[in-house]
Amino acid sequence: MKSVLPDCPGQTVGEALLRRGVSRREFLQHCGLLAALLALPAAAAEQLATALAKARRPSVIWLSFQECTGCTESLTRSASPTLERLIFDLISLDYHHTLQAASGAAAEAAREAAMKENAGKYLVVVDGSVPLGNPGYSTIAGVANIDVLRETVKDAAAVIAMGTCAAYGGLPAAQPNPTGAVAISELVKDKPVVNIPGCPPIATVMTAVIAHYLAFGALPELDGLGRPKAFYGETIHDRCYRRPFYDQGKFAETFDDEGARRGWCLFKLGCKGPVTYNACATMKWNGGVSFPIQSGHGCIGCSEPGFWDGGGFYEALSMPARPLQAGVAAAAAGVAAGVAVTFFNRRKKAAAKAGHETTTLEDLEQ
Amino acid sequence: MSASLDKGVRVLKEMIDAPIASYFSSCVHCGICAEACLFYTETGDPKYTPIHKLEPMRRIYEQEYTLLGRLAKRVGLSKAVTDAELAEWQELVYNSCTLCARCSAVCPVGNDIVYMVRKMREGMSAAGHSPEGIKGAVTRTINIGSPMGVKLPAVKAQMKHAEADYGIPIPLDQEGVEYLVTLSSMEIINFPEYLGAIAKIMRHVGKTWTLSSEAFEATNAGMQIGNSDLARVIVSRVVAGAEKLKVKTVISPECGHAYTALRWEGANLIGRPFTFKVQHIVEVLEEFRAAGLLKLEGMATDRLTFHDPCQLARRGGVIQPQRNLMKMVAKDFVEMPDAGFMNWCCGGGGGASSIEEGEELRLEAFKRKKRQLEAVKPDRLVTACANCRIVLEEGLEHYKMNLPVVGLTETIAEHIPDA
Amino acid sequence: MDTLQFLTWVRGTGLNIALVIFVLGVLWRLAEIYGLGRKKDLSAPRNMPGASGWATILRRSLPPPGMLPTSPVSYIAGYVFHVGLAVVAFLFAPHIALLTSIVAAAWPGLPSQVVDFVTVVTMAAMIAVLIDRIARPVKRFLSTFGDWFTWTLTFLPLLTGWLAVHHLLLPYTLMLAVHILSVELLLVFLPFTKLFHAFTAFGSRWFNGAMNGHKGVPV
Amino acid sequence: MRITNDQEFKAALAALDNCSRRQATAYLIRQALDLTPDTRVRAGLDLAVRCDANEADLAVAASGVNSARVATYTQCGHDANWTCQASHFVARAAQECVKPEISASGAWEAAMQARMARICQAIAAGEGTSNREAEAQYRALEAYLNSKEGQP
Repeated sequence: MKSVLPDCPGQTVGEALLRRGVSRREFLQHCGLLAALLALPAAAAEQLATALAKARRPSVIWLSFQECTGCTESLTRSASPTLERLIFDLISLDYHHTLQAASGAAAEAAREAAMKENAGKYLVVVDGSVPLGNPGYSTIAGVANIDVLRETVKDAAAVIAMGTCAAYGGLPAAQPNPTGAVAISELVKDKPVVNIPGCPPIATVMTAVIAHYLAFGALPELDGLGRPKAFYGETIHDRCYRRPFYDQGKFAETFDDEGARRGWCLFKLGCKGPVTYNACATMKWNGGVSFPIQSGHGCIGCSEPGFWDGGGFYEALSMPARPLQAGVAAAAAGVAAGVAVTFFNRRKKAAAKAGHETTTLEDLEQ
Repeated sequence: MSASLDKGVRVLKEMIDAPIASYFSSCVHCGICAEACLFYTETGDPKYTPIHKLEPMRRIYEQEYTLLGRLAKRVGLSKAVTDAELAEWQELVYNSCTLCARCSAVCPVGNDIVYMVRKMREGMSAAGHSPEGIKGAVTRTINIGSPMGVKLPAVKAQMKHAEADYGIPIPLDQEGVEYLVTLSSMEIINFPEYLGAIAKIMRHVGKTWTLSSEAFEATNAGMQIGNSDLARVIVSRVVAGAEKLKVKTVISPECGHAYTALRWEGANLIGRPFTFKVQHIVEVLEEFRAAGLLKLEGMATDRLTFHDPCQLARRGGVIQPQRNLMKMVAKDFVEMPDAGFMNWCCGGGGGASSIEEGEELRLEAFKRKKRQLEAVKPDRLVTACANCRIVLEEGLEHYKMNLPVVGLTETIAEHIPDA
Repeated sequence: MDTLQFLTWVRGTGLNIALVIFVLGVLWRLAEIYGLGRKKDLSAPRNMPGASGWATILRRSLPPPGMLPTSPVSYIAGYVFHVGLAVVAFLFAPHIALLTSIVAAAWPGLPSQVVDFVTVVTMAAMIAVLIDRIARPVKRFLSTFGDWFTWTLTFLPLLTGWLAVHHLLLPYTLMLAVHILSVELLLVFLPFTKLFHAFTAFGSRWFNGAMNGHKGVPV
Repeated sequence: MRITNDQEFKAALAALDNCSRRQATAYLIRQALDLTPDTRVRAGLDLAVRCDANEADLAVAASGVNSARVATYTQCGHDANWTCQASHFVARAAQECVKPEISASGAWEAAMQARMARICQAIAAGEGTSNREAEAQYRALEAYLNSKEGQP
């Protein structure tokens, strides 16, 4: 495996962890968990720990474009010091305009400095989509998002598109997409881009991707939509604890009926679990406490491309969008056409009858 | 397009109605009708599949009365029906169809295929594509009064003969009697004993009856060839005769298609309901039996079976009466497999027996009847249709089966005590 | 167009188009057929119990005496796939949910495993009738492009639905979209192919039953 | 003995034993042999007049006569040829004579079929319906009975 580790001076991850009082035993446990999440073989945990301990803290530049900061919230609002929190602390977050203390020219100077020092080695994390309609729709320090992106990505090692907006355009790109928002992957073609969709995405996924990158010097295996397969390989529906109810045909019909209280399948209430590829059902949220379906609401499919335009959140997947209106119109037109065709056919038949020449014996011999 | 083809196509357009449109739209090409058709089952040739016999008519339906058919015709995807095609279909529509209606009885989507064949024949005959044999029968019926060229003197001779045979006078042209007895030419020519049997039975039950010098012939070759204009001329003679003599009931003879022509098509051909009742002789005998008027003596001890004429049973609704009558005279009455509603045709109905070139096929198809008979091994075969009777006899002779065939009416008459 | 957009299209615009063509086509075809009318029968009717159009609609659902052994595949596989199609189409919970939204009536479904089993059996029966169509001289003789085409139209929704449920061949989202699209194709072509027998078979049976019932023959 | 009507004719036939009745009937039918060219019918009647005819011979003859009978049916819808039809009725009459047992009614039946054959000839010729065959049959039966009386 070709190493793309940043060869910068400074602490290794292992040293940083020790200094923060994380024991080697705890660290190994975390690595085992990470390996499991990344669907690596058991032996890889040890390898991961060794590699990770030696890895140098990478410089990370976090760019926020058309976004709501929900992705950052997702990362920072962990209730207890979780692994992702620890790892997050252990990267060198050199630029993040929500979290960093510096502001104004100083902030931009920090970004430029990090890029210069770690040219070719730093990671760029992006949340939010980029507007192509008018550069003025979204700017940072007077510079259009697209320009900031191009400049920052130029010397980066890889780009992580955090959240559905960065990965697929998300809410800003929903119809009619007034700002002309596009996904990062449409703008960055010469660097590896990892999509971690979700609104917000699961924080652990990002830390796992970074850990993988640090330990093995390469990005984890991605699917056709640029998502790490280890987390986006199966649908919510496949892993949902309510799946047996679906198989038995037991559905909640409303949010307060007996079925809802008994925790039956939410398919009929619009759950998009069957078409949503994400790890919510297994990893859950808030330290594994719960996830939307467990709390009684169907999945809205937030990590799928175009989810916002994918039909009502409360319409079952098998539901047509607006069949009745069209059906009634067609029925009316059909009745009218039917009357017309009946008239036409009958006239034709009557004409044949009127033209009837009585058959005589001679006619038989024709 | 020749004038005759044009005429035929126009007639077919006139014939196509809601049932036919529904039938063509319902066919799923399952081929089950073939399994019901003795011309297919005995030859194994798929061209005898009943629904296939209607292919030209189906195309005309689609091209004239459906949206997609009209479009397909316009862009040349659907070819117009040609004279050559109708000529090719003549064999399928006439020689290999006896209008037995087994196909109509089995079609899973409910298509009344025989109804369509009957209508198809309207177009075929108008286009000049009908067999010489039936054409001759129609011509003779229109010109002479009988498909077999029987004239009144021949009938009178037979009457006289029967009077001598049975010693019972046979009334002619008597007004106001209850029954007008009609005959088929077949009975006048081949089975004069029918007339004597009727005379014997009528005297036994004490009913008044008559023959008519104008309406002695009940058959209707016009219906067999499938031409309503000609069939109307023929059936009108019976109607006129019956109304002139003011009879209550016209008795259709032991003939299958004559019953269909009088009982079911007649009123529709002349365009008004009849003022008299039409009954097949078997129905009349059943009424006599049910009323206790038939006091028969002796029972046949040999093994008898009954061949149901298609037009009487499956197409006429007379199924149980003949069985009740058989049980009056037969100690050992056995039913052939599929007897009654699903009985197999003798192979010569619907005008097929008058098509000379169809004889080979007819004898091939007779194998079905042969198997049916071999399954029960009767000593005598009873039926109630003169045409069935001859076709059966010819088939039996061809396959060297020694089995006498008799009519039901004369069998009943034989058991009537001499007065 | 990504798969969710595709799915959205087939569920929305696509379904609307298909339904409009279906409803329009069915009404048009029904008018085209039954608008032709028929003549009144002037002959005196013979009344016989069980001889009527309605009786024939029911009676023709069973093979007439002696017919089952003549075409066992047509009959047995025919029953299996017709009943199977009805079960899969109308008793699978997601389908019920869809229909409920259209006809505003709900009914209980069958467990997914049962529907899954029925689907497999139905597909097997359809393959059996296809083989029968190829192997039997009469069926092969009668078969036109329409017969192969409509078989495919009917088989695809079963196959794609089953593959989607089992996450085979294509990602679920795409397969679900393909499944819905296949049903839409079925709807679009139904009024204009022999599949229209789903509607006219009842009319045909009624006509046959009524016309023969007039003669006192319970066909 | 003199026969003047059908009652006497029937009674005379009924009075005979099986062999004589067969013989007598065959003689009666032979009166109409001019109406058929069919050798099978002729052969059947030739056998029937012999009292020593055994059942096997009769069965062979019956098969031939039956073929002749069926072959001369006028088929439905075909133009009637009354001359051919006459031969049909002769065959039908002959059929009664080659049965193993001939009943009185069977003999009467055969005689009637032969008369029918003569009627067909009359129809074909466009003559009236007067039936000469009955008288001919009375004379033939008288002759047969007289010849029998002459024998010991």
